[in-house]
Amino acid sequence: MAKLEVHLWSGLRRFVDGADKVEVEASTIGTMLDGLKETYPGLAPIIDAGVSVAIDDEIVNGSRHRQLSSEQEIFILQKIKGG
Amino acid sequence: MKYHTPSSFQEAAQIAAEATGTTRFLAGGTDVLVQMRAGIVLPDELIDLKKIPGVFEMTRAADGAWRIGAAVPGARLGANEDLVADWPGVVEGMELVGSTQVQGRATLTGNLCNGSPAADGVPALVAAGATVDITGPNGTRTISVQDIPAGPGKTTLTKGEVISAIHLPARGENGGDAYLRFIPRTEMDIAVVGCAVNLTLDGDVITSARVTLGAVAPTVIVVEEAAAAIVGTNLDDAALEKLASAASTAANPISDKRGTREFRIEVAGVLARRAAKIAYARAKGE
Amino acid sequence: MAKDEYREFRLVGTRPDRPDGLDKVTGRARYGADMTAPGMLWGAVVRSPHAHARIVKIDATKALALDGVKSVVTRADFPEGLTGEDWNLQENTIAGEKALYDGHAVAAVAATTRFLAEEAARLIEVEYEVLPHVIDVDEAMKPDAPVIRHGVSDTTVPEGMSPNIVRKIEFGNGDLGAAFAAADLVMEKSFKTEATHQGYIEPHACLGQMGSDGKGEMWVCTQGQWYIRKMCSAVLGTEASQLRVTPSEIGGGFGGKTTIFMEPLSLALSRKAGGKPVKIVMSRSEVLRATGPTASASMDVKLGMKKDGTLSGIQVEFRMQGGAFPGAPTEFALYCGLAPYKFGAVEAVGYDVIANRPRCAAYRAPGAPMGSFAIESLLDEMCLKLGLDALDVRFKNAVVAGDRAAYGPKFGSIGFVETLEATKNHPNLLAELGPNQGRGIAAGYWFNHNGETSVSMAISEDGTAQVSVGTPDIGGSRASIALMVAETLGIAYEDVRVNVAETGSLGVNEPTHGSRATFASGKAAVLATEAAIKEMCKRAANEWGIEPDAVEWADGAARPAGPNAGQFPPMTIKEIAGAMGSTGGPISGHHESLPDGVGASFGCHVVDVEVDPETGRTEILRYLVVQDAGRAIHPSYVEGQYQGGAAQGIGWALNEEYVYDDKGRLQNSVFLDYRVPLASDLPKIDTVIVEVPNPGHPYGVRGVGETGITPPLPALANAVRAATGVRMTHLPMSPSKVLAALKGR
Amino acid sequence: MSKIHVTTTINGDEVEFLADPRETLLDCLRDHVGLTGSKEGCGTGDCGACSVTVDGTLVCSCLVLGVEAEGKDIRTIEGMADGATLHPLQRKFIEHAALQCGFCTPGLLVASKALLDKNPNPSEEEVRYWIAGNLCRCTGYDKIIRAIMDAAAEMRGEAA
Repeated sequence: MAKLEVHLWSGLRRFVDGADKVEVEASTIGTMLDGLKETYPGLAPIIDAGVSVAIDDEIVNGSRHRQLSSEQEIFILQKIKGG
Repeated sequence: MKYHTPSSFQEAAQIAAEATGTTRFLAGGTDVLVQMRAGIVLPDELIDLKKIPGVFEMTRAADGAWRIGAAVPGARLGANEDLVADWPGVVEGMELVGSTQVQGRATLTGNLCNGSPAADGVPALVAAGATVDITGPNGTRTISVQDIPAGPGKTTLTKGEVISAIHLPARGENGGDAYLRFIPRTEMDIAVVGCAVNLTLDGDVITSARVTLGAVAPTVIVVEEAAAAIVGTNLDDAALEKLASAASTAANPISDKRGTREFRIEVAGVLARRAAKIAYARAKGE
Repeated sequence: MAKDEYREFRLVGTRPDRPDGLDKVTGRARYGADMTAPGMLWGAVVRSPHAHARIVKIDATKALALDGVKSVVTRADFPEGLTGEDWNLQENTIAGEKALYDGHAVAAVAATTRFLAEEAARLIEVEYEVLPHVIDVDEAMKPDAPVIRHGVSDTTVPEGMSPNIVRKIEFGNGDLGAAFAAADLVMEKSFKTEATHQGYIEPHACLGQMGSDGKGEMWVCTQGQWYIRKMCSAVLGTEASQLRVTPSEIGGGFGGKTTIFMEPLSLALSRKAGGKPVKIVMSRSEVLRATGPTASASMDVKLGMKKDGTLSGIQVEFRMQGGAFPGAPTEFALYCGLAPYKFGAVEAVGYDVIANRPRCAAYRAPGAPMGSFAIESLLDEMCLKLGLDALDVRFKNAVVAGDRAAYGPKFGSIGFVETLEATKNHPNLLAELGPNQGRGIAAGYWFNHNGETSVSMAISEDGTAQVSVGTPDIGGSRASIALMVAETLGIAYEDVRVNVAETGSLGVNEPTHGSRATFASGKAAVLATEAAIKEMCKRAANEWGIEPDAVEWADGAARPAGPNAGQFPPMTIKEIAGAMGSTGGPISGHHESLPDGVGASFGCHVVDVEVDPETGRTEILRYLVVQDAGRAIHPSYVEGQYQGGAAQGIGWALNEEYVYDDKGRLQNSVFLDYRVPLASDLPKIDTVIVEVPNPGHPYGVRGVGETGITPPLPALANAVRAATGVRMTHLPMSPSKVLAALKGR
Repeated sequence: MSKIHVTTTINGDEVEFLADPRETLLDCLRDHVGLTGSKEGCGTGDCGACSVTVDGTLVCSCLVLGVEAEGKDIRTIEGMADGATLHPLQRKFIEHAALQCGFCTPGLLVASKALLDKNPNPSEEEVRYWIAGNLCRCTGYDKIIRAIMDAAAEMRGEAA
């Protein structure tokens, strides 16, 4: 487990007491998302509806088991697909 | 639906006159089949005119007048060099209808009978002073093309009547015609505005003219004031301005998915000016 | 994945004939409507003529009385209790309590002939109570607007807003006030784009069969057979594995064939007709009224710029309606529109709004063209105001690897600056312009996507290879995948056959969407091939009696390596394959993953136009597309994507739009009046393929399909501005609008 | 609805079928004769995917009734190659990557063959206007035009 800093798009900030980033203890994308939902129940419907996660310079979809470390920059984004 | 292939216009008219349900005549089919496919028109009787002798014929009489059979497709008008030389505006109007594929089937008669205010084939026919032969259950008659359209999708033809041929007058010396339309793309669209000009010259001076507009009123319109604006002139800038202004003034269009009323009024004048220049150059043999 | 940029390739980058070319030039290739089955029925759909209406009663008595009519379905034939996206799909497939848009399906019928089915559809009587409707996005957001449905909004929407606002997106960074204060010029403008349709030439078509046991088969034109399977099963309440979906060849999709429309209806009709297969082929009018389209947008942009062209801050609010269901791609419009530049401070707000229109589907870089139109247009206007060169300003502010995107994360390897360089050096920029002519430049961006991917490959007894992919070939992906597999194996391109598999033969694959086929299926195919190569090396090692690690693969053969190098002659793939029956059985490779390493793609377009000052008509004189492909596996099909994207963008910019009457009925549901570009409308489309290899792909591939539709909208608007002096802020720039602007009306 | 017996020649072979008089030639080709190479993209003569020739004239088969085929000579995409030998246009379409999805391809090939039969040396503009009624949504037409021009040059015996 590592202490991760997760950046949120600003529309989500009102679910996390106005913070633009939150800390969560987790080791993977999945546990990070679960941790966010547990700590901030307001985020649950948004996360459940589907989000993409940016890890440093890569946008990742799915991949709950991907390992995360505290050196990485983590962003939650609206789910990305395409035409 | 019953499919008929009469061998004469009298027989065709008879079938139509006796029909109790929806009747359609079939020549090129490029309007009728579209309506059938869309379920807009579901004919009970479909009368194919193409088995009637002579419907594909196109002839110029000794006096220079033309007779164009009811089923002659647009592509064949353009392929007839004599017709193109005499009535280039009429031909270019018809050739603007649809694609190459549609040109293989679509006819001037059909374009006229479809009753569209935007029909590209019609303004130049009216400007040329064309007439049509009509066969009905009570015999035949000949009337001006101008008197056929009665409003969007409507004609003055009565039950059982069918057009058998179109006549164009002899071109004569020092005459020229032209048709221009405005569409957003380069092809395939319905005219937003159409304008035909037919004129004759004595030297550089215009001695007679007819100016018609399509898609700016429920039917094609003949703009007398526009013709008057250029008769007696050598199509100088002042005459062209008067012509454009008269055309715009005469236009009384609606706004729809293809263009606004303001746009159509404005462009009616622009096209009148441009078409007149082409017709003038043609009359001079340029 | 390690990769050498300077590697030379034997096949990658060449332009061989596509494997499916012969079938497609001889009429043999079978598309959605080309399949028939014994005992087949034809289906027809009854559609609402109203934009918004309560369905009071549906009476099919007269239809069912016709000889040859076998089944009729309404919403009552579908399970209740669905929620979320499953409910949205079901409701869009067939209306429940209300018809939500002109063209919304309300019933369907199956009969022995197409004419009979159509006649029966006309005889199904539907009683409607017409309700007030709303079409325009800004109208739909007003507090007193007719409400499409209550309870759709998610928790991001503040209380007190119209129930038609279903999602709010907000992001940003920096001090905008300070940024604007520091700017030498701050401008703001509002922009609008109308809804457009993907406009694939092949209408939706399917042949579905389902028995009372819930087992079914479907033949369908789709970008994603597993999506069809999952969505149909959800809507019908059946089990996904019991439905086998075979994708036909596909006549274009552009995102519009990533979801379901009438497919569940064919299965429901079949199930009710005793399991007889039911074919449904949409008319063009049905396609335009009830499938696709894209969202329409209303956008405000405020931008700050310094005298030297440095951007200091940007504030944007985008409002987009995506039809009667949530899903307007507002966030992508914001992300992609803002992606190309370092803006300084950013404040971005977006709304996803519902209205009485068909449900929007993905359309090539969903959202990105609208966002770019607004932002790149204002950027251009400010360059003019400050007397700056549009390309120089783009260079100055262009993002490079390591820069932070406006929406948060940093960019990895990207090739935007290289793309701008290639643009600057192109001869089209030197072409002289005459009166009424103007040049427009704009950039664009798309993320690209990975997606669930499962690929199998197998070595045949003769040493050739077959590859099964789950992504339908919509524009040459069989060729690009065959090239990569053949390159990897060291065999001839012609010796690889790529098959697009049905749902029964692979794990789940996402559709061919997000520009992912050559990236994701290609990467998985290469990894699957590497697995097969490993096995072939093992077979050779066993034969030679050495360790498998001591064998390497090169030029289509296993070779002893390291201390064993030269000890045995190379064993070719033909030899290994020919013996595989006696050396351990079949040799195959498999790979499934959500491939990582997606590489984004930037593009820059330059267009020259001439505008007729008397009619407002815009003619395109020349067109240039420059875009980063990472690496072009088959350059012809990369160019094809660039040109196709540009053509669609040109249509969007100049003539394409959904036109509604005051009753909310679509007025232009045929190609006569939905005006896609014609061959005679366009010039040659020049292309430059920039190659900044994507380190996340074994051959450096970036998706190329979508970026190309993004720059044309602003590029055309900027060109019209240059030609006329008039800034068009509302697309399409139809002659009526341009002439009115020229006349100052 | 009584059907009408139609005898016609398709790609050189005599063919008979029973047509509902409401059926288009395209319907009959696809549903009765099993020639599904001609496509329906619009049903209104606006897209050209159903292009065939009737007695040598290029038409949209969706705008011709099946019963009108009686006694005619119909040519479709399926008859374009000479046995195993592709027509130069077919070959050039593949070579120039002039197709992406391939749905408009049969119609474009039939239409461009009709042009080259009539005019072996068309200008680019003539080609563009001739095929203006053949919609392609994938390619932007660029490679299609190049393929047609190249095929025409080859057929004239000019080096590409």
